[in-house]
Amino acid sequence: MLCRVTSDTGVVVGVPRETAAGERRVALVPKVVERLRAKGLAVVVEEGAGLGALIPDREYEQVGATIGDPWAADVLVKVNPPTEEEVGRLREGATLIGFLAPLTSPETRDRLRGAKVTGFAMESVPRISRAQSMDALSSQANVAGYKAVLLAAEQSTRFFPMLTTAAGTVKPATVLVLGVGVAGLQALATAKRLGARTTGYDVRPEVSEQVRSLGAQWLDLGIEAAGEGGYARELTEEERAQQQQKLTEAISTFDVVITTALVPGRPAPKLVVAQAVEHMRPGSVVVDLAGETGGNCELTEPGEVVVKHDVTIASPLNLPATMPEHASELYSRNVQSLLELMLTEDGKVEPDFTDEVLAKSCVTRDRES
Amino acid sequence: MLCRVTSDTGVVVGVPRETAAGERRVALVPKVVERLRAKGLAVVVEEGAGLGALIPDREYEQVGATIGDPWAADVLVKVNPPTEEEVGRLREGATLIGFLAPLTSPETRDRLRGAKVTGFAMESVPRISRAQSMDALSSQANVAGYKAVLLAAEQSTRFFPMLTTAAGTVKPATVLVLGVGVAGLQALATAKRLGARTTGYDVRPEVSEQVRSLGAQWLDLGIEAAGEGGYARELTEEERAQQQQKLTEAISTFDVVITTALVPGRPAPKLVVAQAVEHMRPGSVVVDLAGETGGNCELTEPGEVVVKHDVTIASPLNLPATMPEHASELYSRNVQSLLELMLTEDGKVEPDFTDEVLAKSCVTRDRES
Amino acid sequence: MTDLVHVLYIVAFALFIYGLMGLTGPRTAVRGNWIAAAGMVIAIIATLLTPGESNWWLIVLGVVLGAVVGVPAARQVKMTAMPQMVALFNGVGGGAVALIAWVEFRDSHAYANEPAYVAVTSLFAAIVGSISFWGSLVAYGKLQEILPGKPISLGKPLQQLVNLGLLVVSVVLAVIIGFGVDSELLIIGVLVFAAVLGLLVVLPIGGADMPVVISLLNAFTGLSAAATGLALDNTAMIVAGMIVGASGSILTNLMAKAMNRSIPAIVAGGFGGGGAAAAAGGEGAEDKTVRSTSASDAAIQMAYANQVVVVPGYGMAVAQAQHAVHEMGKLLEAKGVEVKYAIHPVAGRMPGHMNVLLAEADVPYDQLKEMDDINGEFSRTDVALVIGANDVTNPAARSNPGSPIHGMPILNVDQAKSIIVLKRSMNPGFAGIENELYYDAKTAMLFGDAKGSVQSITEELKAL
Amino acid sequence: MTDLVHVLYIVAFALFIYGLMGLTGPRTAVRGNWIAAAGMVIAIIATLLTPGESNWWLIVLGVVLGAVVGVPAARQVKMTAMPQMVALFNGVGGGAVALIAWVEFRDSHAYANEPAYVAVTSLFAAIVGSISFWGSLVAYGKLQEILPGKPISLGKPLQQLVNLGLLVVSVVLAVIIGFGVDSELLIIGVLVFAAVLGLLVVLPIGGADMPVVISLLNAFTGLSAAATGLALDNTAMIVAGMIVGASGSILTNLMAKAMNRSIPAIVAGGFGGGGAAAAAGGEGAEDKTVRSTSASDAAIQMAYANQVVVVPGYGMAVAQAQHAVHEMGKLLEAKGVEVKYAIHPVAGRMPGHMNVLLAEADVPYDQLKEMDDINGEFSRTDVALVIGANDVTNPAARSNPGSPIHGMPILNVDQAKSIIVLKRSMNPGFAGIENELYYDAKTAMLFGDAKGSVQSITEELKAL
Amino acid sequence: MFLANLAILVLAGFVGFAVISKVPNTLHTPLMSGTNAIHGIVLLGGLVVIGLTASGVLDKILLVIAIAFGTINVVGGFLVTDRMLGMFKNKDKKGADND
Amino acid sequence: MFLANLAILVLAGFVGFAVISKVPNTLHTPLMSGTNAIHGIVLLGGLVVIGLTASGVLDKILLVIAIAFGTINVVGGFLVTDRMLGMFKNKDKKGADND
Ligand SMILES: NC(=O)c1ccc[n+]([C@@H]2O[C@H](COP(=O)([O-])OP(=O)(O)OC[C@H]3O[C@@H](n4cnc5c(N)ncnc54)[C@H](OP(=O)(O)O)[C@@H]3O)[C@@H](O)[C@H]2O)c1
Ligand SMILES: NC(=O)c1ccc[n+]([C@@H]2O[C@H](COP(=O)([O-])OP(=O)(O)OC[C@H]3O[C@@H](n4cnc5c(N)ncnc54)[C@H](OP(=O)(O)O)[C@@H]3O)[C@@H](O)[C@H]2O)c1
Ligand SMILES: NC(=O)c1ccc[n+]([C@@H]2O[C@H](COP(=O)([O-])OP(=O)(O)OC[C@H]3O[C@@H](n4cnc5c(N)ncnc54)[C@H](O)[C@@H]3O)[C@@H](O)[C@H]2O)c1
Ligand SMILES: NC(=O)c1ccc[n+]([C@@H]2O[C@H](COP(=O)([O-])OP(=O)(O)OC[C@H]3O[C@@H](n4cnc5c(N)ncnc54)[C@H](O)[C@@H]3O)[C@@H](O)[C@H]2O)c1
Repeated sequence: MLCRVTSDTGVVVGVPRETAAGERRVALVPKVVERLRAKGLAVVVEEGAGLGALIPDREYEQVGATIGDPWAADVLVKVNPPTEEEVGRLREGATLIGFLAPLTSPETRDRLRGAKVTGFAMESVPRISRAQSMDALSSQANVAGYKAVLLAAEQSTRFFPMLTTAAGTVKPATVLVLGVGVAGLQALATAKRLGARTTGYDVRPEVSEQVRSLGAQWLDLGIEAAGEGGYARELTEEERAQQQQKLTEAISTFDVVITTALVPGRPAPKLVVAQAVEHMRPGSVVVDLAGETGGNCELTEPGEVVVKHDVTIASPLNLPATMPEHASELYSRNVQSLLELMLTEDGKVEPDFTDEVLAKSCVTRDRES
Repeated sequence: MLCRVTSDTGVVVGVPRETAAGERRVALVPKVVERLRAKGLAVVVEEGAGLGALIPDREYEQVGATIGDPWAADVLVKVNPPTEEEVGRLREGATLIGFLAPLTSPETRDRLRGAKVTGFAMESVPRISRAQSMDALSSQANVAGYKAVLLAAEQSTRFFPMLTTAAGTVKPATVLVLGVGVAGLQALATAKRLGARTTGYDVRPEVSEQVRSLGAQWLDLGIEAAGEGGYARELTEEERAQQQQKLTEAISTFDVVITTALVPGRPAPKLVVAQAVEHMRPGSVVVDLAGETGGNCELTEPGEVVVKHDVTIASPLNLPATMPEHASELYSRNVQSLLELMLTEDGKVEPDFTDEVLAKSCVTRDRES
Repeated sequence: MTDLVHVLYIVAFALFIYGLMGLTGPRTAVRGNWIAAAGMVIAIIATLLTPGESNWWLIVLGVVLGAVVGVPAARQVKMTAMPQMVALFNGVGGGAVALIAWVEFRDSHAYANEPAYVAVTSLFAAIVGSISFWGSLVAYGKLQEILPGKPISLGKPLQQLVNLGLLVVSVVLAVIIGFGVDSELLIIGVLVFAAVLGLLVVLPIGGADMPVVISLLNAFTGLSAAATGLALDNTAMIVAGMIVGASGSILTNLMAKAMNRSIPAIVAGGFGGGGAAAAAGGEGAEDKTVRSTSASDAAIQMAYANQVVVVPGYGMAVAQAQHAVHEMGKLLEAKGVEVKYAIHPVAGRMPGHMNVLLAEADVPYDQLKEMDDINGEFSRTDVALVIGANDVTNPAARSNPGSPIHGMPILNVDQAKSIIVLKRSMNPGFAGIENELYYDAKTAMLFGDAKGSVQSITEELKAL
Repeated sequence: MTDLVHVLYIVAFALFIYGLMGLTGPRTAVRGNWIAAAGMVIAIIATLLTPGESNWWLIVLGVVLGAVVGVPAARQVKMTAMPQMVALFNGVGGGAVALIAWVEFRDSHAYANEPAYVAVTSLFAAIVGSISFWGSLVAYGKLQEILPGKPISLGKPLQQLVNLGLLVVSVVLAVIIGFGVDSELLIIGVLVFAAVLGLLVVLPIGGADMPVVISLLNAFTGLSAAATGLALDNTAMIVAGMIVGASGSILTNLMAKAMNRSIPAIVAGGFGGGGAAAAAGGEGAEDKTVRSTSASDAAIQMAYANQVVVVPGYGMAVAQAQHAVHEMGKLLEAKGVEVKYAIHPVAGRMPGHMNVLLAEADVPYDQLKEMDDINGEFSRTDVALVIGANDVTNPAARSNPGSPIHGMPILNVDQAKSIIVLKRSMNPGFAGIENELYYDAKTAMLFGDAKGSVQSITEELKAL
Repeated sequence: MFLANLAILVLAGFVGFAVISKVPNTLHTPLMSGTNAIHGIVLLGGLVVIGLTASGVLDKILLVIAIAFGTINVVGGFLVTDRMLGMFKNKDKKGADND
Repeated sequence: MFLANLAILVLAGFVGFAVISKVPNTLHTPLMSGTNAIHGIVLLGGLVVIGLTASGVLDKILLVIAIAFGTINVVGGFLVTDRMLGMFKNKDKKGADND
């Protein structure tokens, strides 16, 4: 069955099976394949590409995709950055869409440039209202925020909700979310749903209203650091020291701390120092979503669940992959929107680089010098 | 440090470290120890007894317990039934309080009788309003119901709540709870909190109002089987067939099925047959809380998480142990209430067996013939 | 009457109306009252300016007498005795009308040279004024506890027959006068029969219904004043009297509605007796009567309380009333009432049942009180609002060793100053046993689905 | 006037008042109107019964003429042309008053043998009637687009000086008449100067303010009718005229307030011009005026709608209004209105923000509609209620390629038949851009915190 | 007489004031139209004057016009108001079963 | 005269009706007390009759009593109402910040 597929009508889109460890997502789900087919695109899906998300191959076939070798396609859509070997399998002049980690792993970009592949990085889609449907960072962060709370509740030795029972009253857990971007907001919302008392903290001042709009409290430490494009900037040395000290005091009163603070292209700020963990009640939980860039907690061991000072510290690396079906679904819709932006009326892939969204998200161009 | 401790003032209560696999609970938490101390009892806690629940020994010492050998105490409080070896370590004439599995493992009772130990089984406390504070089945089932939902959400490849996002709308998960006792009610409540659409089913007709009182729907299959003491009776062969068939139809429309159906002293009723699992959408989840007595689902492998027909089937065996701090806290309050019922004014343990609660929960008496 | 007097009268009644408009809102009420009083001063001055006015000393005598009695009475009366004071003041107003009518009869020699309408209005004033006077006196006596608070009645059908008879006799006597028979006995007869009627109508009415009755008599006095105004061709009296008559009637209706009474039922007598006795007596659970109440009454009780403790139970869950309950709670807090929620450990049907619901409705965590924390507070709680809870409030658990729930710790709701229970019927709860609490004299039942009841209370609260 | 006529007049005005009370509530309005009409019939019959009434043929002629013109006009006018019709009817009423005053002047030979008040009231009627007549005609002309809708003015200070001058001249002429000078030229002068005043006052007023002006002229006509009634000693006219005068003044005030205008500013002219064009024209967001509304109005609009679509946004979250919104929704449904919630994919500040809140408030899942499902429905939606949403409703995303949000799919709220927007101010949302929707002629803004606004609407709905 | 009328005038003013204290916006226009119809009462003025005092031809012409004007005001006013209120007619049923 | 007075009576009735259309329960008692004070207007009747027509001794006695009664009604009524309304004087503040 592994054979090259071309479409008489035009562009072929390839969907490989993700090879990164622990990855269960797939770049296109059958629903989206169906829509692309309706636009006249051919779709080739690697055998077992959907298995991690419990999507059997037959579902792809039912919507008109071919099971075969995706690497020869005109447009390859992926979730994770391609390995060196995978880049080698790409056709020259092909287009690659996926998370390409342009800021943290420049070598991927260099390899793609070498292979003469046009690469669009999902993380570089600008955070503007119009581009929200292509914003995979948001859609995946949303999954991560939700899952982080489930993980915290799972790890906690305590209940989240308040329960008045015949065997005594259980106080509601207090949850602190540090860094309230998309993931942080969803974490606050989910923790509140589960009955916890929630508090949010961020350095961008406009976030306080958003935190309150979810029924959470705002932890005000008096440090403001709004950066560009809706992101935060890195703190100065002095600000950092001040922040750590004030946070250490605050953290000791919480049962659960969920950290999501990121600064684009920089190591994650250290918000929870070792001493803060020490002061927490035994049995408390820290979930650190910033593990990939070093973690927001000093004691974090990225990818591990460790117990230190009787506090459980979990740093899951790829939470969206733990909810593969919906994470893939949302991701493929993002990809679909971006792909549709590149399509011409007659179904060719010809990105208009005067469009801010395409210009910003494109990291390599095959016709580049 | 391991030495026998007696109390000048009276009774000594011993708290051993639980030895069952995966058990993280402890029979008394420091808060309750403090209260027992205030009543003039001495408490001996085995070294590391609280470690599973992330309760360090120093916390016990702070409230006046001695770290030492609990097995020589007058009253031994445990969570799980004692092993043969443990029964051997008990003092003759001692009192043992804990889950003793009187209906499912009669050999424990025989051993206790042999050792001339008075045993009180927590599962035999009658389900009457007055005894609710000693009702450990309820308090632990409550934990199990809550945790079952977290587990289901964790295992699900999908979101529980509805989310309308730029990348598409996610429908709320539909959750069906089969067998709505204490655990089932808490499962319904927790799933609803997480945003799922919930439905409950039971054979006791009075449950329908309770299900609705949690904002859930009632699945009416027209089979009634109320038994004694608020429990259900076993179904007849014919009823069972009818139930399975109707349930198979209903189940296919749900994303998550949580089963908690038990009949005291009987194997768990099989509610979810293999065919029902097959008809579920790929990626769906079954959480079977009846694993200990064989499971409510035909494909359950007790204690395991398996994927069959692209459906994840989880059958955790001891969910309360996964939330050890609060589960222990609630359990120790139950134990405390029962213990206090046995105490005389001057602090001796002299159970009044005319009291319905003590009479029913006592499984062996040292003075028995 | 000169033009000046006339114009002053117009000014006076304009002030009455303006003042009355003010009296309908709490913010403007105080000022409104004084504006109306200013109108009254102008009206009196205008009258004294009437050309030909004489007998100044007698006028001074009367006014001084009235002031000497009225001012200290109004100043010193205790707040709790206000209602009977109003009854008394209303009564003397009616008395004045009756006396004036009597004098007019004498002066005009049975309306010999007057147009028909003077006779009609004047005799109407005599009858109504006399009823008001004596009826108000009885109301005063009952509220002041000079007369027994309990209904005094001849038995319903007989009573009504007698009343009707008295009314007919006095009207007939008046008609005879109208036909020109000039005998002082006749007018005295009119006054006396009306007086007896006033006495007999009010005597059978229980203390709880008194405010409605006073308001009704008030409206009557207003009408009699208007009638006197017609007889004397006095615009100020016509307008003032009529305004009081009309607004008084509506007010009576509103009051009756707020108390869940119908005016005919009250006047027919004996109805309000039970409630009155229970409210006054204070014990008497022995004969096991249950007092039921209305949403508006519950609303008022809570709005003017210092602390309200809400006791939710399984019924709140069944009714899914949690959102409504929280809305009500917020409203009470906005009115300055302290609101707490007492969560019994086994309320509902699963551990934490109430927590789930109240959290869903976003009730603040600090307001949820555990049993041990709240039980000490019931004795200083003005209103305990029990919403679909039953077993967890049953005092038998404390006091009746034979009860199946004896020994179970309960919420000491029965120690609150007053208790309002929301449930659908007198059916028992989970444990299947009766709840003595419902027969407590301090307890009022508001029957109906908990959600509906709470919503009605909320609406009433908003209207306050 | 006989007693019968007098009594009938009393009945007539009682019916007017009763009818008018009915007109203040949607449920009783239709009946109220016909009750008032019945009063009018009685008043007319009573007048014809006046002894000595003659000239029957002329009366018939006048009435037939009036009916022939009035009935078809009222029957056939388009719904959209109603306001100018009312202006016209009001105008002819004023005209009638002016003409009667003129005839009275002639008949009485400049009030030779009449008491002073007859002269004063009659001349007052002449001036006010003439102003009303000509002012109303201009209002009619503008609304009917016979005259240009835009303000026609001499420039503010000059205009006001001229108007004042005209008023002074006509009053001075009237005073001269009052001093007994009997010259027909004088009364004609009074009428003409008042007429010019009426023209000049209304000409500079823009179309959007017209309803307020018509209401003001309506109140004037009422006063002039009352004055005529005083002059002719006709109770029915006094009462009816005065009621219209008083209620009309308040109504004018209420209308001005609802449109965010002050009456002096309107009469001073030129102010409302911009809005007029916008409202009348239908496009013209160029000059950008905003219409604000009240909770009661929003409530009525929704209560009588078939379908209401609620569009929540970040503002609902900030206000934590979700529970209030659901309560309102349930109330509307209870009134038979179909209620849907349109959830835009990026409403709020996180994916699923609205879902979290509405789920918390227990809004049924079926009522939550995705953008693609609901967008087709807006065109058959009577009211789109936008609660703190902004960017996600901005039509610029569809129509303005230069907009930073161009190309973003939005909720097509602007296709609804009418739109009510709840927000605190005219501040922009997340994207920081203006929203044309707010300047749409179909859009009304209800300013204030979303929770408070929704709660007020809910209360108004309950009162309906 | 005048003073009694003055009293009536003042009272009528209060009635107008008290009745229209708080009216929903939607009813402003019909209410305006309804009050407009009521001041069609000026028709009575025309009837009285033409019936009792009018003499000259000009007087009569003026009065016929006045009566015509008054009639237009009355009949047009009530009819237009009724049409405006049409929106409340059928919807009433819908609301009825909820109170 | 009587008919003018009748007109006045009817109008006054409407005023009373329109003013007290919807009053909060809490104000029922003070409002009752306030209207009670207003019908103290009967004092005027006493004044008029004693000043203009009264003749005999019994008449005078009766009228002095009537005037005294009327005065009690007036002054007592207004004073008691004012005291009752005392509760709104301070409570207003509490409520004020919530509307
Ligand atoms: N919490 C637990 O874990 C648990 C578990 C199992 C059993 N229980 C038992 O359940 C009981 C709980 O006590 P409780 O006071 O909460 O409840 P309860 O004693 O069962 O009483 C509930 C009351 O609510 C009323 N009600 C039901 N539906 C209503 C509605 N729609 N609107 C208004 N009222 C309604 C019922 O009276 P009407 O029918 O007259 O309306 C009933 O009397 C205890 O006996 C406890 O032992 C508790
Ligand atoms: N959903 C997401 O994932 C996400 C994430 C990030 C950004 N965004 C962006 O956020 C925007 C969402 O659109 P939206 O329409 O929901 O919100 P929006 O455009 O931000 O507008 C919200 C409006 O609510 C009003 N408001 C705020 N507080 C209020 C209160 N207490 N009461 C009443 N009104 C209040 C504000 O006006 P006043 O100040 O005048 O009251 C404001 O105009 C989009 O531009 C979207 O791109 C969305
Ligand atoms: N306009 C749109 O359509 C759109 C779409 C999605 C997101 N956004 C915006 O983009 C922004 C970034 O969202 P994100 O989730 O990708 O952010 P992120 O993942 O980059 O960072 C997470 C959060 O950490 C915070 N943070 C960084 N340093 C910190 C420190 N030292 N201490 C505390 N907090 C710190 C940031 O402020 C941010 O809120 C948000 O404001 C979001 O609203 C906009
Ligand atoms: N009065 C009290 O104080 C008190 C306290 C706790 C529990 N209870 C009552 O005890 C009862 C039992 O609770 P539990 O949680 O221990 O029950 P359980 O764990 O024994 O069983 C769980 C549920 O499974 C159901 N079930 C059994 N067979 C079934 C079948 N074939 N199909 C479907 N459902 C089936 C049972 O009806 C029960 O609801 C409940 O009614 C509870 O209300 C009472």
